[in-house]
Amino acid sequence: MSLLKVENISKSFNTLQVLQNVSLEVQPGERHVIIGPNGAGKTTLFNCITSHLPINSGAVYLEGKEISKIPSHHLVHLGMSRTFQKNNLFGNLTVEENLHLALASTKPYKFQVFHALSTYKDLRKETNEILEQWRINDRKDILVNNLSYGEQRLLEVLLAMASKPKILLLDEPTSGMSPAETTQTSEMIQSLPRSTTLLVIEHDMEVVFAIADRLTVLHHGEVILSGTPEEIKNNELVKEIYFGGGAKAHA
Amino acid sequence: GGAKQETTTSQSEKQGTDTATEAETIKIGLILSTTGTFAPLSEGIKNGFELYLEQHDGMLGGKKVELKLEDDEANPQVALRKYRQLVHSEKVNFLVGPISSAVVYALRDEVEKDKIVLIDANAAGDDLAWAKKSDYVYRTSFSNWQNGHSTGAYLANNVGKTAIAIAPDYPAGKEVVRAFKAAFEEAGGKVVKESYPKLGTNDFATYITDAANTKPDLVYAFFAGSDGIRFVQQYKDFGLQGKIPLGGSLEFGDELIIQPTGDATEGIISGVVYSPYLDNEQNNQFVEAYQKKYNKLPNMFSVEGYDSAQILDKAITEAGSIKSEDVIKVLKGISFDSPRGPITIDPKTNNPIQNFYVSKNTKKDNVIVPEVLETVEKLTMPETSPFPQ
Amino acid sequence: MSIISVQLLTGLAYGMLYFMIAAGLTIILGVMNVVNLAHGTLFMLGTYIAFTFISQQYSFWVAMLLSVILTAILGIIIERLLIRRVYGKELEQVLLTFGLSFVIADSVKWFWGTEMQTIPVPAMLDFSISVGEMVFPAYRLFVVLIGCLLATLLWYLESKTRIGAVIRAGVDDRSMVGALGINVGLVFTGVFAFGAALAGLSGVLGGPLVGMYIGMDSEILVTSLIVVVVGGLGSWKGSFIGAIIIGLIETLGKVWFPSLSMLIVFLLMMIVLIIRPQGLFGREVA
Amino acid sequence: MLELADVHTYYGTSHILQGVTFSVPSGKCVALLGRNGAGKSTTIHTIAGLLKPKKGDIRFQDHKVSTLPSHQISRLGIGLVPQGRRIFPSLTIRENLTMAARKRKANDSGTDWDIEKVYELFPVLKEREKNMGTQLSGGQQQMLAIGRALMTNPQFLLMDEPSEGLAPVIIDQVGEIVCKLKETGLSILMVEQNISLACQAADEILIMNKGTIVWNGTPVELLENEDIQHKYLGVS
Amino acid sequence: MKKLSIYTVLLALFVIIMPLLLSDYGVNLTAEIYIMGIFAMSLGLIMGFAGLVSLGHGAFFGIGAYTVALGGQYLQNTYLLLLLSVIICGLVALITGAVFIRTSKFYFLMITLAFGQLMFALFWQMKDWTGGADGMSVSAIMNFGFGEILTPMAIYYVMGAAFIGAFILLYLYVNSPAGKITRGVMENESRMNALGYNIRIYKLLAYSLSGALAGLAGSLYSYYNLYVSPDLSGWMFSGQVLIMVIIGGVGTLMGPALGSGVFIFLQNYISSYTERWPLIMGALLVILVLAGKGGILHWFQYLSFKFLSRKKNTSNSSSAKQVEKEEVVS
Ligand SMILES: Nc1ncnc2c1ncn2[C@@H]1O[C@H](COP(=O)(O)OP(=O)(O)OP(=O)(O)O)[C@@H](O)[C@H]1O
Ligand SMILES: Nc1ncnc2c1ncn2[C@@H]1O[C@H](COP(=O)(O)OP(=O)(O)OP(=O)(O)O)[C@@H](O)[C@H]1O
Ligand SMILES: [Mg+2]
Ligand SMILES: [Mg+2]
Repeated sequence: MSLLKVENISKSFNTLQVLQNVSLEVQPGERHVIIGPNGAGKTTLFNCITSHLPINSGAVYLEGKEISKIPSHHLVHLGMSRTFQKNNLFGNLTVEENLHLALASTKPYKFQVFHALSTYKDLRKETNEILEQWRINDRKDILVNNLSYGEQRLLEVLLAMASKPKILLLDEPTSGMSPAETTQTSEMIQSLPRSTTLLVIEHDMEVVFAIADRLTVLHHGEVILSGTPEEIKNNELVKEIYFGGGAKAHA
Repeated sequence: GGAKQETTTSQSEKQGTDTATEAETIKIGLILSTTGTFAPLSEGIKNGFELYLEQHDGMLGGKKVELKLEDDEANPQVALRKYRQLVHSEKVNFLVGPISSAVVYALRDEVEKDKIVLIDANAAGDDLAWAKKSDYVYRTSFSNWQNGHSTGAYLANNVGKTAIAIAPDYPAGKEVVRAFKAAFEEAGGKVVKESYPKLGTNDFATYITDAANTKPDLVYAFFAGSDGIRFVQQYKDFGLQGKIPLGGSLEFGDELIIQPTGDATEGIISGVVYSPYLDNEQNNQFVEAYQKKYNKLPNMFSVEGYDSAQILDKAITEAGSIKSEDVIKVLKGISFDSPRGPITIDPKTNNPIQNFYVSKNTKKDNVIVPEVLETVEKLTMPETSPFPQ
Repeated sequence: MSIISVQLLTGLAYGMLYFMIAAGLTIILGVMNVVNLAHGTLFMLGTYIAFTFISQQYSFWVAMLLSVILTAILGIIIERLLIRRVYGKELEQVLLTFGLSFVIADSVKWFWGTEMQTIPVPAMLDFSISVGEMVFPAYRLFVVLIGCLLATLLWYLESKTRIGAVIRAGVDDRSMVGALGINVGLVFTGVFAFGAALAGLSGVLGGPLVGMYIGMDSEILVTSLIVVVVGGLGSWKGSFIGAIIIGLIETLGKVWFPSLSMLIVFLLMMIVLIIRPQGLFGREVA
Repeated sequence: MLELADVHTYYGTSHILQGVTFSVPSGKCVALLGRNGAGKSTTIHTIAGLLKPKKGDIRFQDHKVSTLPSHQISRLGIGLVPQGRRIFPSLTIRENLTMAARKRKANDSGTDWDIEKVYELFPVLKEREKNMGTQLSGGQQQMLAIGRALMTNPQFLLMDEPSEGLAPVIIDQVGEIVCKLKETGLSILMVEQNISLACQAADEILIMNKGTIVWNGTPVELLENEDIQHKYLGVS
Repeated sequence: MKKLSIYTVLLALFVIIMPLLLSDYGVNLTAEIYIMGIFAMSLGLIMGFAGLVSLGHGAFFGIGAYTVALGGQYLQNTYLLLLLSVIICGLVALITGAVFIRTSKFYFLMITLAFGQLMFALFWQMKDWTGGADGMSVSAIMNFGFGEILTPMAIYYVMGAAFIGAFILLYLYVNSPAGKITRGVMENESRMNALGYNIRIYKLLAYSLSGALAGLAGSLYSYYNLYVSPDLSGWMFSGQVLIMVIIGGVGTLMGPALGSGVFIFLQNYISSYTERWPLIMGALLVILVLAGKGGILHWFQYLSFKFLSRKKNTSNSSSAKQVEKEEVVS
């Protein structure tokens, strides 16, 4: 059974039809990348999957269970987590506090009102693990507002991963990152255990082809093609509407 | 529990009076509402009080007076805090005060406990003379009952038998109207309708046009301050002035409303206790002195302040002491001559027995003057509330 | 004229007055994101200044003009010296403008004393129109007229000039607007002065209706805040409709629910916000 | 045309730009590369007047701009495409463009940008002109940001990561636009992460690290120098 | 935990020592400041830690106060009365909050204002029970089972203890997971939602807690003042507390309490010396804002931060920042 199944969903803003009968299946463990021109509806698709936007018709299933009407915050507990295209962080809190908040959402003590948060050892340990793993230990006490854009981008991804989701939706995780960070992030994404299924939107072709098992191309709100990287790379239509002359498609 | 509370507080209180008797001066706390809509009233009282002091070399009962002015913001909670400061920290000997009835009720329990004499210079709540009467509180102004009662008979006998009554929706409004209604109906009139707009209403057009429609013989209104000004103005604007006679509480015959609204007040019949045009020796002197000092005509509140000083002066002199216990013995039934006429404090209610002058605002030499039509001599409050609770 | 039409007209006149006051507030609040709690005192100041000139035998119109100019100048001073430092800091704005309203209100009391006064209706409008048995003062119709003129002016400024977009952009991202070559500081000063001038203007026009007394500032402030919220922040059109609704409800409420007169506007606001949390015409919060 | 001499900029107490010196000749495009947090955006902001340098001198044509407020700098003819787009959310797309509009100075001869020209460049903006700015997709917003800067008819354009979030085909287009703009006489300082775009569009490349310029050269030199690419850009 | 014990001991010392330095009246006023301090802290909680600015918090204060005033006519047990106020206020906050938190920012401010006025009007118009506008005397007497508490000194200690208790409670809450999460909700709702939190529950939790605490303050006030009137729920009073919170420092726990102390003290003393007190108070507020460090507690933090960093100039900036951050809760 597929882990995530999107069945014929449509979405419009007033008169503007943004998604039309989009269907998509993601198998457990798969790394699925969505590409498509700007304004194709990729971010909107994410928003529909994660209930951030109500869909007009169709349905979304997670492990066979329909989730289209489940409120977005609850989906995290069903194992779905996401990042945002535009950074969406706690700017006035430190990096460490950001991670605390991200980690605590799946903890049983999140409604606890008497014990200090700092007394929970597991939280501290997990935070430190993340800080170490990403070598940002020295940044942990800095207010997020004072980080550079690329650093914030990384944190965006880390927050979404903190809940150890079954499926992680990443919206342009490397946009705004320098080649160095991009490589690092791309490697990090690849090194994620296969227990985390990935659905990624990305415009950086290097990253796309480095991580993708399967690709789906979205254009004008419709799926025009879904297939292996090879199939996509050699498709003339995709070349024309997306890669642009194919110059860098093979990077 | 009340008894216990008294014993515990009276100790610190005793200390206070002891030190005060030794001193040459007496301290008087003036609790007024100097900010907000009551500011003009407070200013009148303060001016009157200070004028009396100035005329008597700053002394009452032969002792130098130190005045402490506090602003209660017309809020009983604030007033209590100020009260504590005046009584427990400043250790004042007497209190003169508040504008608002809610404040006087809040202070009433405290002065009982602390045994401090409070001269009520304005707050007109009826219950202060009845259920909430206190041996330590004496009113020098007038009560809502007196205010409403004063014109009732005259209006029924001379103006008309049917009336609409309008007053703001707060205790004073209701108390004045009920007193008016009782007096008016006793004299054979009938109040056909009562309306209570909210306090601070901008627009009375609804009520005024309604009155125009109902066509009573007269309209009776009680409004103070800016509400009163707007009411009078709009009564004219909507064409009722001169069409349906307007009778009202004493505020409508007072300088505070007449001066800003001018011609619009012409023709209103009200039962005033005071007007600067009253012709008696006391008043002539008072008006002259007041005008000299403040460069304007005194109003009813100035007289209230003036009389509050006067009553204290007299009581202390007669008691020969500033101990509360001695002073209250004298205060009961004390009489003095006020610019508004002779005054006696009724020992049954601690409320002044005084003349009310039913007058009509008339234009004379381009100024509006309340012209006395009839004097209601020595109007006394009933000893207990005539109204069912 | 029947009773009900007189009441409707009265409600409308008050609605227009509320609109004029609220327009200044909503422009400053919704558009510049500044909670100006001193707006009520500027209104008060408008009345007092006009009164002073009128009692010096200036005509109503001259007094009105002078009052508007002076409040606008005060607005400029306030923006330049004070408000400028607290853009974007909402709570500090509250504290600052609250403090300011204390200072202004007390200075007014100091300077003008505590006496209550009224501003006389200008002679040319001092008559009443009577139809049948009912009478309606002409001055109130004049207030309605001015309110409509103001609405037209605002509509013109918003849709026919760039200024509306510039101001809104300035709220979204002030420094970016600067980087596009627009002197945001100047624009904001102008807007604040305009808002203050509107307060002054409505103070003068409201004088003959509400009078002039210590404490008028806070009463007016609360009502106009309610108008702004019911209409929806930042939308003068909302304030226009909101003000008319509140004017009418206040007037008609006296007839229909006399016992609720104390809280009818608060109830109205509460109901509106429960049904539409962003006010009648407010933009949906994203 | 634009010259920076020993510019130092701080955020509070942290010293970000530590003596930046470079210049952009008239009609050329210079690309500024560097890792995240190197101080590229800070440089752009300092030039645009959004940050004030503590020390150093920035000259644009004959004017010393380091002390001017940002709106005056913009009026001298410096346009800004900021990082993260910074579209005004409460304005429609059309308003986003028109509010920035300014006439070209009479004495210079570039193309006169107006809303029609911008729409021609990015037709999708015209389709959606009544929508609010933030209702656009990420890439569309980037186009809007570029269009908005053009509306001020600048002689000099600061572009902070213009290709961020754009599809490859559009990135190519941006490269072409940059070249076209250069032809009309515009000078450009571009911060880029996309090395191939930078090398395609720029005449000169600067590499920044920890607040200083550590390398400069032509695109060809950079492409040949794997060491530099690896050391400062992290290209493996 | 260690920090909390230190703060508690310091506060307790303060409460014990103050009467030695103050006159009778000073003690009395300080007791009132403790009550207002609890009230201000309750508002400070939702303002500084949940981002909900209310202009109708007096509603809860009033409900608490009237619960004791009215309930005291039938019930003697102080514990029961206090508990009743707290529960009623908590419930009312829970129910109204569920509706109110749908609105945001300024709209929230105004809808709470309306709610406050509603309570005000209710107390005003239920004349038969509440005495209406004239207010009512409170007949209940505090008794915790050790005899009636009547002397000003005893009342002072009760209020002091209540104040410390409220502080401990809030300290625990603010540092607990739920408290931190609420803070996160204030910072960024949409992200918290995406992280899997039900943001409404946290807002509601903070609002109810705050309402209950405000109710406690109100009921204590009833015992202290022995007189209540509708003004306790009026917008003027709610506005004053709001000002106290901002003066003291939003986003801190003790700040609001400090703010209430300073405000009440200043208002009392300036107004005794001059009739121009609104002008002076207003000017002080303006100056505080222009000084630009936020509230009074922020000033303390700023100064002690300066002092500390001068003393140990070896410490690098990140650890200095740490100091600053930790102090925020105190
Ligand atoms: N809230 C909204 N209201 C109206 N239109 C919207 C809204 N959000 C998105 N759109 C439109 O829907 C279309 C799809 O947008 P979406 O953000 O999904 O694109 P995308 O594929 O993520 O593009 P990009 O790669 O540029 O991020 C775009 O044309 C956009 O303008
Ligand atoms: N507002 C701020 N306050 C304090 N420090 C800041 C602030 N903004 C940025 N910084 C710091 O300044 C340094 C340079 O930031 P800048 O934004 O210029 O980097 P950048 O080169 O543009 O990086 P990126 O490629 O990620 O956009 C970073 O270390 C960052 O942490
Ligand atoms: Mg997108
Ligand atoms: Mg940058």
